[in-house]
Parts: sequence; C-alpha cells; structure tokens
Amino acid sequence: MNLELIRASIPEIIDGLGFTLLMWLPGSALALALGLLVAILRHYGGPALDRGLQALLGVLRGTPFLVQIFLLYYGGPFIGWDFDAPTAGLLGLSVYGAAYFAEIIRGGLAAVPRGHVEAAACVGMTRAQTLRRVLLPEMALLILPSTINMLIVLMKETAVLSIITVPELTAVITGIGSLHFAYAEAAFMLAVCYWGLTEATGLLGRGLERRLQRFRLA
Amino acid sequence: MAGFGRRGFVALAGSAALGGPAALSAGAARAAEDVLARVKAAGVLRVGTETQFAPFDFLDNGKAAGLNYDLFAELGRDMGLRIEFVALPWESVLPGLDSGKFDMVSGPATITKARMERYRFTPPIAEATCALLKKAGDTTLNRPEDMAGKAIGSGKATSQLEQLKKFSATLSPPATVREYVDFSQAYADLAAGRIVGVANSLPNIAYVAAQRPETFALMATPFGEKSYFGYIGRKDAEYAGLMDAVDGAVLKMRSDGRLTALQQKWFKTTFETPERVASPAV
Amino acid sequence: MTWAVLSLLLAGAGVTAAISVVSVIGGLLLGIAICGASLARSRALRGCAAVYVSFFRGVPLLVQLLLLYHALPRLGLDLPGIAAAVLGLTLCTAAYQAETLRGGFVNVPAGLIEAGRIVGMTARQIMLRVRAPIALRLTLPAVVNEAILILKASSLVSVVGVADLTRTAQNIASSNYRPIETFAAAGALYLLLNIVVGGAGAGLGRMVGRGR
Amino acid sequence: MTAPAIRLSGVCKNYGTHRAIDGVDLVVQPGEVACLIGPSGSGKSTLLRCMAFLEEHDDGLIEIAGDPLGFAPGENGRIRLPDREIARVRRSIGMVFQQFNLWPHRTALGNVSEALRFVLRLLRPAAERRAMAYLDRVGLADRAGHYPSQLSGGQQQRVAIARALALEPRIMLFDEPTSSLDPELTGEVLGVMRGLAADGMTMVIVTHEIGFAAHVAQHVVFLEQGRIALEGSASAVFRRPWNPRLARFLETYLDRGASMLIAPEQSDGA
Repeated sequence: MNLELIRASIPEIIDGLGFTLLMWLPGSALALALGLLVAILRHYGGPALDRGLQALLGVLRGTPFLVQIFLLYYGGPFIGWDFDAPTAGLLGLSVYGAAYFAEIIRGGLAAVPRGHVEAAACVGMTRAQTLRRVLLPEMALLILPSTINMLIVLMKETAVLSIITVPELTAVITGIGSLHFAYAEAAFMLAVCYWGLTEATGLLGRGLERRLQRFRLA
Repeated sequence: MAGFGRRGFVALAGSAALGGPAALSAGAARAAEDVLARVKAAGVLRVGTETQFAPFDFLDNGKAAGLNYDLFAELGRDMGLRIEFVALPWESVLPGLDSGKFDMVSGPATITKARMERYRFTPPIAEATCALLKKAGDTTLNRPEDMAGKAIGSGKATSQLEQLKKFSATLSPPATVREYVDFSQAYADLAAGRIVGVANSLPNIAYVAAQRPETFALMATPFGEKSYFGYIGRKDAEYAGLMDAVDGAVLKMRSDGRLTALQQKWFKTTFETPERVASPAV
Repeated sequence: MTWAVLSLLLAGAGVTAAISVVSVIGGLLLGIAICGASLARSRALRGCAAVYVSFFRGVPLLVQLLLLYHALPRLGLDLPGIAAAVLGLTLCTAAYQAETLRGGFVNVPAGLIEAGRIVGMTARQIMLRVRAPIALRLTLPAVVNEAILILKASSLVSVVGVADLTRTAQNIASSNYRPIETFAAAGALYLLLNIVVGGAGAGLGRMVGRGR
Repeated sequence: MTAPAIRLSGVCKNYGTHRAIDGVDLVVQPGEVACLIGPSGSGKSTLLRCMAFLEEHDDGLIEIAGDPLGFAPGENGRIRLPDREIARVRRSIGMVFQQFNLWPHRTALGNVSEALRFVLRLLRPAAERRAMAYLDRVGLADRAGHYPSQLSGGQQQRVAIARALALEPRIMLFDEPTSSLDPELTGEVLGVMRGLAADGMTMVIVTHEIGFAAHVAQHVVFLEQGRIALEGSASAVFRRPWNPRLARFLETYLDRGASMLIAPEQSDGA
C-alpha cells in the first residue's frame, strides 16, 4: 500500500468529495421535495392522475440509474434538453430519488393513524391545515429511518455520475488509481471514503431518531 | 455500462491486497515457476481481453472479432498453443493481469514511458498517433490548428488525452478539453453536439468514421507525437521467457507480412511500425 | 435495433435474471443467519453481525466485487467471474436483508411471543412457529423491493467480466456506436424484468397474506 | 322555542351492503346529557361519528342547533353543502375519541392551542393563555410541556377533552372515552365529564360505563342493529328494563356489580 500516494492525493480527493456532496445533498433535497409533491398528488388527485404517476414511478424505479442518466445526458440534446453535466446529474438524481421518496412518503402518509386526521377535522382544520400541521409532521417522523436509508442509497448512486463527466469522488479516485497503476490504493480509498460517508449519515440519522423518541406514537 | 475507462489504463482498484501487484503476485507458490514452461505444459495461453475496442477487439453480432483475435490466432499457431480469451471490461483487465487471472493482455495500449516502467510491451502492432473525429459535414475542422478555442473530448487518463492537452496548449486560444470515462460517451457527446471533436488513436477513429459515415467523419491529419500500440505483459522474471517468445512470434509476423495483411484487413490501411520502441516519445 | 442485437440483449437479460435470482435467494438465507446473530444473546455475535452489515452496506458494491475477483486469488482462492459476481451480490444483499428482517422480528408484538410461551412452546418453537412467520410476513414487501434493487445493482457485475445485460449492451454499443438506442433497449429489458419481479412479489404477498 | 341541540331524522349509513345505521330519529335538547348504549356492532359509534360528520350519512338529515350538517333538504332529495359550511356547523361540535388521537409531535399545550392558532387565528400568546386555562380545568396545567408519549392514558384523554373544549363548542361528543383506559384511570376522565355535565354542557356519550350513564345521563338511547330499540330517561331505561334484549344486555353489566351503581334515588324521573 503506497501511503505516500494516498497522502498526496488527499487534496484531489477532497475536491471529488466536494462534487459528490454538491450532487448528493441538493439532489436529495430536491428529490424529497419532488417525491413529496408526487405523494400528495397521488393522495389527493383523482384515480387517473394516480395511475399515470404510478406508471411513471414504475419506469423510474424499474430501470438502473445509469441507464437513466445516460439517456438524459447523451440522448437529451436530440430532443432539445441540452444540460451541462452537473445540471443533468442533479436533475437525474432528483428525479430518480423522487420516485423512491414518493413511495416512502405515500407509505408514511398511509401509516398516520386515521384518528389523528379526524381529530384535526373535529377542531375545524381545513384539508390544507390538516396536511401541513398533522399529516406531514407525523409522516416525517414515521419515515425517518427509510429516508436515511434512501439518502445512503442516493449517495452511492452519485458514483454513476462519473459517466457524464462529473468529477465526483469515484471518478477522481479511479483516475488516480489508473494514472499510477495503484489499484489497491484506489480500492482502499473508495472503501474508506464511502464507508465513512455512510457511517456518518447513519450516525446522524440514529442520533436524530433518538432525539425524536419523545414524539413517538404514545 | 459503468465504463470507468479505456485504453488509458483507467483501471479500477482490484489488486487490493497489500503491496504493489508485482510484489505479491498470484500466489507465492506459483511465483518461482517459469510461466512459459507452465503454458507449454498446459498447451494453453490465457489472455485477457475486453471486447469493447473496435477494430482491435469487439463483438460482431455476439461473436468475437477484430485484429487481436486474428493476430493471436496466428501467434497460437506459431507457438503451438491454444489461446484462451478471458473477457473483462478494460478497467478490470490490468488488475486481472496482476492477480494472475491470465498470462498476458491481448488488448493493445499506447506504449508510453510511464507504462513501460510498470509493464512490458510487445513490439508495436499499429500506430497510436492522435487523430480527430468530427461531425459529418463539419467544414470548420480541417487542420489540427482549427481546434483552437473549440470543445474537444477525449478519454480520461489516456495517452491521447495527454497529447491533446499538450497540443492544445500551443494554440491560441487553446481548445476546451473535456474528459470522458469512456470513448463511447465522448462519441455520444459529439453526436449530441456538446463537443466538436474527439481525439483518439488513428485506427480507432478511422473505424468509427467508417461505421457511422452519416454521423462522423475523420480529420485525416494526425497531431502530436508519433506513438504505437503494443500488447501488455508482466515484467517479473518468471514471465521473461513467455514475453520473449511472444515478442519473437510478433516480429516474425511483422517480417513475413502477416501483420501488414491484418492491418489492411481491419484498418483498410497499413502502418510503418518499428521493431521495438525503446524510449517512447510520449 | 435488429433481431440479432435484440436476441443478444435478451441473452444478457437471462444472465442478469439468473444471477439476481440466485443472489436474492442466497442473500435471504444468509440474511436470516446474520439477523439471527444480531438478535443473539452473545455480545460477540451481535458485534460481528453489526460490523458485517456496516461493511457490506457502506462499501460500494463495485469495490466488493473487485476485492472478491482480484484480491482473493492472492489468498489462494481463484474465483471465476460468475462465482465472484454471485458471491458479491449475495454478500451485499444479505446485509440489507438482515437489517430488514431484524426490523420485522423486532416489530413482532410482544404479546404474541408471550402467548407462545404460555401455551408451552420452547424458545425454538416460538422462533420457528411464531416470530419467523410473522416477521417474514411483515418484511415481504421490503424483500421484494430489495430483489428489484439487486436486479438493478447486478449491472455492476460486468466489472468481473460476466456477460450480463449491461455488459452485453456495452459490447454492442462499442461496436455499433449507437449507445443511446442500445441502452434504451437495455433499460426497457430491466424494466420488464422488474415488472416480472414485482408481479411475482405481489402474488407471493397475496399467498402469504391469506389468513391474516 | 329554541331548536334542539341535535336532531336526527331518518339517518342511514351503509358500509357496502351492510346497513350500519338504519333510519334513526333522535333529538337531544340543549344542556342534556345523552348516553348511547348497546352491544358491540349495534352502530352507536357510527351514529356518533355521523353527528360529527366524520362519516357521511347516506340518507336522512342531521341538524345541529337548527343548522343542517352536511346535507340540506332539496327539491329532489338532499343537497350536499359546501365544505366551508360543513366546517362552520361542525365548529359547534367537539369530539373526544376512544384512542385520544393526540398528535404525537405536539406537547399537551401544543395539542390544545394548535386549532386556536390555526383555525380561530388567535395569536400565539392568546392561544396559549386560553389553552392553559382549559388544561387547568382538566387538572393538567402542570403537564403542559409534556409530549403525549410522556403522559398516562388518563392524562392524554383529559388533554384531548381540553383540546375539544378550548374551541368552546356547544355540544361535546364522546366516543367510548374510557374504553382504552385502565380502570383506575377512568375515574379522572369521568370526573372531568361529570363536571362538564354539571356546567350544563350538551353531551352525547357512547359508553359502556353503565353506572356513569345511570348517574349522569338524562337521556339514554339503547341501540341494536342500527336501530333505536329503546330510549327514555335513565331511570325509565335502567330501572324498568322491560325490553327483554335490554334486560339481557344490562345483565352482563349487573353481573359485574354495576347494580350497586344504578341506585334508585339517582333517578330523577325526567
């Protein structure tokens, strides 16, 4: 193991890490927002809208992210969608993540006890108020564990963005590895970086869950 | 499709045991054994290949085809060996060589100084000098100097990328260089119009242009230093016998005209290649 | 898209389906064992299970596959590509499935377990006859979901040379230089496979759901 | 003459082919405490939920203090009223559930003040002052900052009562308010309800607490298979259970010692 090479690569790796975070965090936030929108549309929209969205989600969840991002970035210009690589990456990750978040959020909304919604109706809340003040906060508590899981999945999916020339962590590290024929070092750095990121995310998630314990259903 | 690389040794991880790949090779037990003797005894030469590097090596309707296959078939006949191809994506080929999955690599790479420090190359089998692929009907790119100020792509960590960067620096304004993990993506981006040219080795580019003449065209004038393709083997002492024997077989094909015939068959042109590249220009 | 190309892609899809099915089943069995370890009384066993899950969920599958294929020969175990692919997917999915199953086991209502104890079942009987069936029923949707994820994640096995759907598509795209059409077709085949898996999962759910 | 607090005429509710409520006519006067009793599955909870419009009745009309709830009589049958009108009428109704249904992400104070702030649009200090007053009334001012998970069942139900009362409804509906509670915790909830009755609140209570019903209710309704089998004053219903099915129903309670609670002197003969 060439420790000197690893030490010398740190600045470059930090740049790659920056790009990974730049794709992952805003992409996840957008995915959550978009997923929420879709879940709410499915919750309140008519059956036709529901079926249409379900089919769309099926396609997004049924095909590899790699295929989606490839078609978006390299196929997009032929139908007039000419995004630069980071934009396409962010957009692709958001839409892909939204397909999963929509399902998670839908499950969460369904798991909020009906009585809590009825109690809101009984004190005179409107539908929008019930959604905003009862359904969404309770749903957020219920879906926290699966949301953390999904965040980790999305973080690992950012590795795919190297194929559309986003210089993220995987692209940088594999580049270093091949430039110096340092495959072992590259595998080691990849494992350490991603494992560290997932463990940190998991740790944050578990801490948050503990802090939110007192909000659990009585 | 996670093509992490190509030709440029953009190989990924793999030989993740401790130490350099050469140090702890393929099981200590096998280390002392002479590889040529083992290959002769088994009657089989195992070679690593990638099947995604037309016209050297590709699948034609599911069947392996290309210059490499024909050349190694001749080589096997000359050496009295059966050739066994182990197909891997390129990013896994060199780690596979290091971990002993096969005896040598039947995919060519540009012979460079850096690579020669690490691997042993066979005599050159074709030219690898940089050329440019442009869109069909593009009349603005006629000489290498026309690249000035334009967006040009190439494969990450390839010798051709280095050549492109070096040449671009001499232009004013320099070209905007875009790096792709895989040349297929660079070609796709050329088709999509995000870049106006792709720099890759002449044989590859000529083949792409011939395959899709409606989309792509070749800018004929090469640029940068003259360079060559050779096959890769290991430098370790126990491999020396095997590599010497392979070198001999390649040189024989070079001298009796079979190499030129193969070039003509697959490239529709021939290259003048030296017997050996001792100190590469790149 | 010619028939010849499509039939190549279909063959690749067959390989993808085969290694995914074997891995999901193997991963479920291994996952049950790891889940058992994580619920065991022994601290050491629980610790091992936790490290296993953390490693195989935290380290990218790509790195795991490369380790299995390129590093194991140095320890004297030379796996062919297909074996490394199936083993890698199995080890990885087992970590996820173990966590899912653990969630299921933990959520079996305590009263049902106590009911088993009251009627004189042994700990083993309670596990096999009460906890396991209920936990499996609780986790079935998540297991089906994991099968779909594995089917997609299996696209990474191309790195150890298995001619799955993704690698076949790459091979085709790199000789016909029509990557967009080729990958779109590959994507459609993945979708088709996943619809089949989803349908099978729904059928299984109905079967298991009987007597609820 | 003022309108009755609640008037039901010909109310029906179906679940698929099952008829849960089958043509119920009922009048509850202002200030009256009415108890709905009956065997399980007799439709008493469904009827109560119809009164809060949590279930939409399939036929018939419901009036709250003279205002139609949900549906108004029209030329050809009934017309569904706009949501805004439903919300307005429903504002005079408070409801307490068997499962409390406190929002787990809000403190006791938050649960009570939520609707004050966002439905009545009071400013936060005013809303919290009023919420505190009602928490005090149910004896829980010292638990204002606790989350539902930190409260006992009886305390949670009292918070739920405070939440409903804080909106100052004219009618309070209780759906088996003590059925989820341990016996020693039912007393504190029933105590609060007794206080409300003494203050003259109009209440409709679905309950199995026959003793409580006998003591507090002026009006007892015995439901069976979605129909009113018997109704009248507490004394009339409990002391002379001439209806054989009511007698059998009550026996199950009398077996559990409830006879002691149905003391003759409590009947006011209303």
